[in-house]
Amino acid sequence: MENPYLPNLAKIENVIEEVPGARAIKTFKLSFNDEKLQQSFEYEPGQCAMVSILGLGECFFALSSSPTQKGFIEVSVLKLGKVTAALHQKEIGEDLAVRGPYGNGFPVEDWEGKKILCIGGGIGQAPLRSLIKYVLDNRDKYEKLDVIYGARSSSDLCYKKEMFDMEKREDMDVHLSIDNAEEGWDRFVGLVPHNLTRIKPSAKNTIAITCGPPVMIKYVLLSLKELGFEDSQIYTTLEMRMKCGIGKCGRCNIGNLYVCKDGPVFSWAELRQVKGEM
Amino acid sequence: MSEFEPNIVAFLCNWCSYAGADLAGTSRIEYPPNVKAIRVMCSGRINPMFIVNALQEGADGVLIGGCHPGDCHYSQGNYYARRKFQIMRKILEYLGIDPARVRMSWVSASEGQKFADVISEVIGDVKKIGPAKNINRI
Amino acid sequence: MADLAKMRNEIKKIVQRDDVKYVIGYEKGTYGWRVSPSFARTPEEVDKFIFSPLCVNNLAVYLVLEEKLPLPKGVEEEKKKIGIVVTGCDSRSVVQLLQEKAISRDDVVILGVPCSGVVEPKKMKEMFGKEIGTVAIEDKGEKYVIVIDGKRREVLKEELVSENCKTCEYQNPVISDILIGDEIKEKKKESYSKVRELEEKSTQERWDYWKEKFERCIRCYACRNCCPVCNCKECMAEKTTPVWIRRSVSLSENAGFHIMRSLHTAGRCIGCGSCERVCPMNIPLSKLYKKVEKDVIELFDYRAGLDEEEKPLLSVYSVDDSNEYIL
Amino acid sequence: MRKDRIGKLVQILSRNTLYAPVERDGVTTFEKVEKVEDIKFDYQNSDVPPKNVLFPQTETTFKYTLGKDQKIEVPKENGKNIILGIRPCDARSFSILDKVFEKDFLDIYYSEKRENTTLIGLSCNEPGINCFCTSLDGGVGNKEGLDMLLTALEDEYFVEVATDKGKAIIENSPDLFSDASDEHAKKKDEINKRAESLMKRRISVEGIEEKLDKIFDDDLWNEVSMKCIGCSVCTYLCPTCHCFDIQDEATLREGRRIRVWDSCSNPEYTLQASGYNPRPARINRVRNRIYHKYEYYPKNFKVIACVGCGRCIDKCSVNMDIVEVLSRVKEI
Repeated sequence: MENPYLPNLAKIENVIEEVPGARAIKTFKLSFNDEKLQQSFEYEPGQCAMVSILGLGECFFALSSSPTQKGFIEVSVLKLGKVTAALHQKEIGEDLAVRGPYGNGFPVEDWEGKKILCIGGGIGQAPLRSLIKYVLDNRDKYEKLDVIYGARSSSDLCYKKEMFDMEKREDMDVHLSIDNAEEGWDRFVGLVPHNLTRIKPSAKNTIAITCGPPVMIKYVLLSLKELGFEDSQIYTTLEMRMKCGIGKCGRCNIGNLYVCKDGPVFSWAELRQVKGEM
Repeated sequence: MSEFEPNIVAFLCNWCSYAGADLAGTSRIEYPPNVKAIRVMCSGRINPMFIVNALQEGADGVLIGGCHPGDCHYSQGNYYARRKFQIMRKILEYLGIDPARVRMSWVSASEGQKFADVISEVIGDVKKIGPAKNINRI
Repeated sequence: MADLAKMRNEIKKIVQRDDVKYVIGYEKGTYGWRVSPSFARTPEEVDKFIFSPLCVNNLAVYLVLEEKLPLPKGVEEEKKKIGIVVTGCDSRSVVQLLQEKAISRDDVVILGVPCSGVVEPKKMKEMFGKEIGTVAIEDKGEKYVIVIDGKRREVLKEELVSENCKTCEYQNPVISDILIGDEIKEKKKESYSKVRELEEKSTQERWDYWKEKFERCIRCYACRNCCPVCNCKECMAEKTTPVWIRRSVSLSENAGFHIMRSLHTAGRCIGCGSCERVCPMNIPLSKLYKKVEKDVIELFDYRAGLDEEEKPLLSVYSVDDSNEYIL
Repeated sequence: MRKDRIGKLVQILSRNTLYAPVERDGVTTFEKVEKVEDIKFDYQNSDVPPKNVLFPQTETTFKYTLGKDQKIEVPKENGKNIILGIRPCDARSFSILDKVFEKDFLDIYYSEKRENTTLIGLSCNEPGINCFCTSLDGGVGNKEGLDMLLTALEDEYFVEVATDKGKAIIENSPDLFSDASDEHAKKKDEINKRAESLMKRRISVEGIEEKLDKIFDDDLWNEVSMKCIGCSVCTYLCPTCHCFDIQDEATLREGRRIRVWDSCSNPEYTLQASGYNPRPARINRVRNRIYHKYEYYPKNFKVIACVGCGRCIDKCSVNMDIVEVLSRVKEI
């Protein structure tokens, strides 16, 4: 019988320092020590995994790599609590314990033939990165791809190099922003919702996916509504304090939905129905 | 059967008792090696939970070392420590944890010999009552 | 005991004041002998208020329980007083809170009621646990007259009254804005007989006694949450960096928790006995806290919750403190 | 079965790990027993529900060694358990818990124990004053979740077998049991009926889910949560509360990952590392407890997560009364 609580050891293959400073972000590239498991580990964009340091504790992270990339998984970690701080101390070659994948992931198949609009802020870009990579690897199945992404400052931008590379691509549009003006920044300055209203993407045949801090999501929603998006066209991926990751331990509920199992991806139409605290 | 060798954790204040322990070492005064010294800035800094945690983690005895009354580097830290210690000692005794396991001592920087004597006395007392098992973590 | 009509009148006057948010008192509970804390914002709600020996909750806890959530921009905090009904021991809790600056004197209106002892719910449950009907109780000195659904019974006070009340030295509120009812003249003396009984046993016997109790603890933290002086925003028992008490429920951690709590309430616990009363596992916590109280008196001649100007026990010292047992 | 044979039955059953109600210092809990003398049969209901047998308060999920070669090891548990004297409401709680522990991901720690445990119930002849199981599809002689049910008659126990596991017990010691007559069955029905008539508390749960759906933002929740002191008594002692926390406890060399009961009345329960708490105040937490039982759970599993054992009412020191709260919900 499979034990859903039992993690598997995975080696850190690479660590990329995305953001320095107090709210540092690092991306860990992991591969399971058990090769068979690594090959059979399948997931969808937007799904999550429980990553733990034995002796310290577990954390629930969105997988920021795309399932189209084989042989490894990636998680981006914002240094915040006890476990994430310890994770940031870990180096290449050390073992972590991973279990998953958990959650529902984005309904990428339902979205085929549609335009995709990703709106991310800060570390919220992690699950969107997975989606963007997936869409790029299946480019012919989707229409236009827009990525709106912002952070506090240019040094807080996650996946900087990747994003700058993507800006040059022809098959997608990337709109970066930072909150306050900086020398050498010639892109948009302002909050993500403002960037969104400036760009005015069309709501027609479009799915908007947003992830970021709660305040940002709140105003992005308002802007999307103004642009004519229906509730069912808007998706978000949420986070909560989590422990089990499989809908048993109870804490991550929003109403009757468990973020870890029924989410983390919800359409706004779903969320509006629910009676519960977010 | 070999004789029981107790584990003693000693929280020593930086300015007096730790220096006293140092002096005992540099003066080559012999004292039992069962002591694990932890240096703290002042005996007043010792949270009573340090002692509980030490006992939980397998210490058979705990020693708190501070400056003599009136000599505290921070002028009053050891007085506060004394109050806390007196209450703690009484509570532990009442709960059935032998008071010989938690001791306090004033050792100045010049009292290398006293430090060695205190350690010997604490260890001797703990040896008499045997290993601490009451609140050990499993 | 105070006259109920008079008491309600006084409270009504307070509730109607512009600077008072609500008054905390007691109302009849939802079944049998149970009494519930009650919050009155209007004079009509005051009519629900009761006062009887069944009113056991230490209401002072509610002064520090309300969450201070961040307010939306532009909204100012409603700075209004809270009225509270207190008996002798509860009033000492209030003094203790004032002393520690957990609340300020301007925040509260204190309605003192002299108290000749409250009924121990656990004893009540044993005796009348099967009665769901309305229970009225009256203190007649030596006896309680209990009327359940019209049926009248008399019980010796000795059999029902809370253990801590039997030796309560402060039956009259030590602080109050309005005193309702007559002061009680009779003086009782705390003898700590139960504590002494246990003290006289051997170390091993004492450990065996507490071991059995602590093993049972389920760490629901009811003892902590019902306690007015346990008002830390973040309890050390739940801190994760560092972990002082592990989350697992075992003898070691349970004992650690109770040792910690008894130390943290040393010189602050006023002996209302709430913690023991709310414990679902019947751990005799008063026996522990009374011991600490006794030690603090013996060592430092210090009594908690009597003078709001006094400095807390562990934030002062005397050069003449005992050197006993220090090498 | 004659009452005087219970000792023999206990003797036979205790070849497995036998749990039965034991009273100490006025607190009744389910504990491992070997002798019939230790068992308290005339109890109203245990103070701690027997859920801790299948879902212990602290449970090691796995152990590990730290350092260079990290190794993970799962403790094995294969013993057969028997719970004797469990009340029908508590037994019913297991059939409710089954749903959450089995849905989507099978929780092997719970389900293995569930599989290996035989539940022998004991009908309630004297319900407590706060019992309301009859309002929630339960009853003093309800067999849901049980393998076998005993009902105390005057000198005998009336034995009903509900599952194969229960049957096995009879087959293992046939000489202890004899066939019951219609007279016995009639007596048993009478006793049950009498007990149910003694139950004074009642709520009508019909339409409660829809009602709760509408009044999430009602002022009622502010009002009822004022007196909550936020302890975990109601949730820890609830037979259907299943929330837990997962923690690592380790030294530098080795450690274990445990799961331990947690409670939604605890502010840390939902506190995120960023400092944000979706349920920051008592109103949110009190409401969540009631909603989880009466709205979320029915939505997810088609059953109310409450068996009406009355423990949360009995044990609450501030008289937070779920029956009262729900009847006020109905009135709105």
